[in-house]
Amino acid sequence: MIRVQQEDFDVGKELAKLTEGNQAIGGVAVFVGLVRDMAGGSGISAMTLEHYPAMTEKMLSEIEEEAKQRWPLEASLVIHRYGRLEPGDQIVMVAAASAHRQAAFEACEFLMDWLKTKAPFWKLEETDQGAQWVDARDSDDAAAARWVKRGPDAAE
Amino acid sequence: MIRVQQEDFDVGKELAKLTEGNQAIGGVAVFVGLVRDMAGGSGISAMTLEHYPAMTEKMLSEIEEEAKQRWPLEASLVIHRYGRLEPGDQIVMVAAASAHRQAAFEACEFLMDWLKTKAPFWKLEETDQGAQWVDARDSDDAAAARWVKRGPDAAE
Amino acid sequence: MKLLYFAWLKTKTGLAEENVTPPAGVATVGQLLSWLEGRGPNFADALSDRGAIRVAVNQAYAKPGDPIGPDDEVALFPPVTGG
Amino acid sequence: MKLLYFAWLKTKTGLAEENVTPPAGVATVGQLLSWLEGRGPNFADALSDRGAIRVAVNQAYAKPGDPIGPDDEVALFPPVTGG
Repeated sequence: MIRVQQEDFDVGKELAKLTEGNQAIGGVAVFVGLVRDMAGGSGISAMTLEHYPAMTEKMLSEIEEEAKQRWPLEASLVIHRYGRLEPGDQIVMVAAASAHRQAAFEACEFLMDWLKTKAPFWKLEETDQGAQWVDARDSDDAAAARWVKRGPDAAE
Repeated sequence: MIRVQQEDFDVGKELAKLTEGNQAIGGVAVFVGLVRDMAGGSGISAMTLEHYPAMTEKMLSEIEEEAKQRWPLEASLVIHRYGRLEPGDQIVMVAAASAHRQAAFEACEFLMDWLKTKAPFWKLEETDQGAQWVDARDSDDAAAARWVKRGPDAAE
Repeated sequence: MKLLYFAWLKTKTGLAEENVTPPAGVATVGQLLSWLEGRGPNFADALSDRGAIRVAVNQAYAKPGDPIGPDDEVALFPPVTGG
Repeated sequence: MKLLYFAWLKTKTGLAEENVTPPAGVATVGQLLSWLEGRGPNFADALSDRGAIRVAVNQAYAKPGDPIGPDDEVALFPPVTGG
């Protein structure tokens, strides 16, 4: 399931809903992203997440669908916020539930890596030096590239 | 932090406590293990987790300490239950918080892999064919072996 | 054709969205970017680093050679930084 | 010396814990297991598959050659299956 919203979310409640009644689930891997106070050394007082609504939902759904095809998932969830957020606020939550933990962990990492490089969100940080758009990180590209399939079965 | 307890736990509250007030945290990777209904094909009505109390806390603390030395963690948590559990019940929760997601994910997987092969817990499953002790899985040994350091700096 | 601009492409062009009718001969994503670049200093500046610009046609990532038409929604934005 | 048995080692030996005084010459983990094996059919059965038995001395994993003494707490158990 995919949700793009301005409001905060409750990780515990979301997980309970996700796994409720499905006793084939042996484990859930979860990642929660938070606003840090010190990207690049200049104090961050807040950030604004801009996004491209029509494309965001479409891309997140595609990424989730890809994860479901690659791993035997019993349930999955991506929640991403937009709008103004302050240090310590939750930005994103990704969860993948499977019979075994390896599939859950891998799918969760995959979802985060692809979300980071494909979902159309942009961070505008309010710093000591004024507002500035955050640059994409090479390490995120490298992390996403781990999951690109080669050869005739390639998904892209 | 380490906790071994009979009672259930609230993942959302535990995470909120873990990250509260620490704005250097950019992400938290979490794994929650649940009792599945179908290990090995025979229906499980319940299981009992036995453990070796004095050694459990000691081993879990050592594993957490090892994770802190290997990754730049801002916070970590391991909660493991013992006693009688039913399908769908939570067994274990592991969380690792760091500035960046890669460290959080790796540390969380490490904690689970080592816990699975080093922490003195044993599962007694109540199945259609009576109670039986669960056998250790080779795949768990393989997963744990990924993290064994070679050479003079080896931790073991 | 509807154009959308996000993040610093919005800041630099001064536009969030606009409707344009490019001349005949502007048939691909790459040709569209070249035409936009010639529309004035703001656009020349915004589009100068072609490697830093991502394009989506109808909400799907597109390459320079991909075709575009009058009914398409074309979005220009920098590499994404969510999550 | 205090001995603890867990999981199927407890079931097979019929004991959760006991205090023992092994004879002189039982100075290592391996020697202790061999001595225990000779204490009767339950122990012989429980200890027959040596590769399936883990030993902890004073709550730390131990190898067959590790020393043991009268004040030690020695636990015998199968490979762990928590998590």
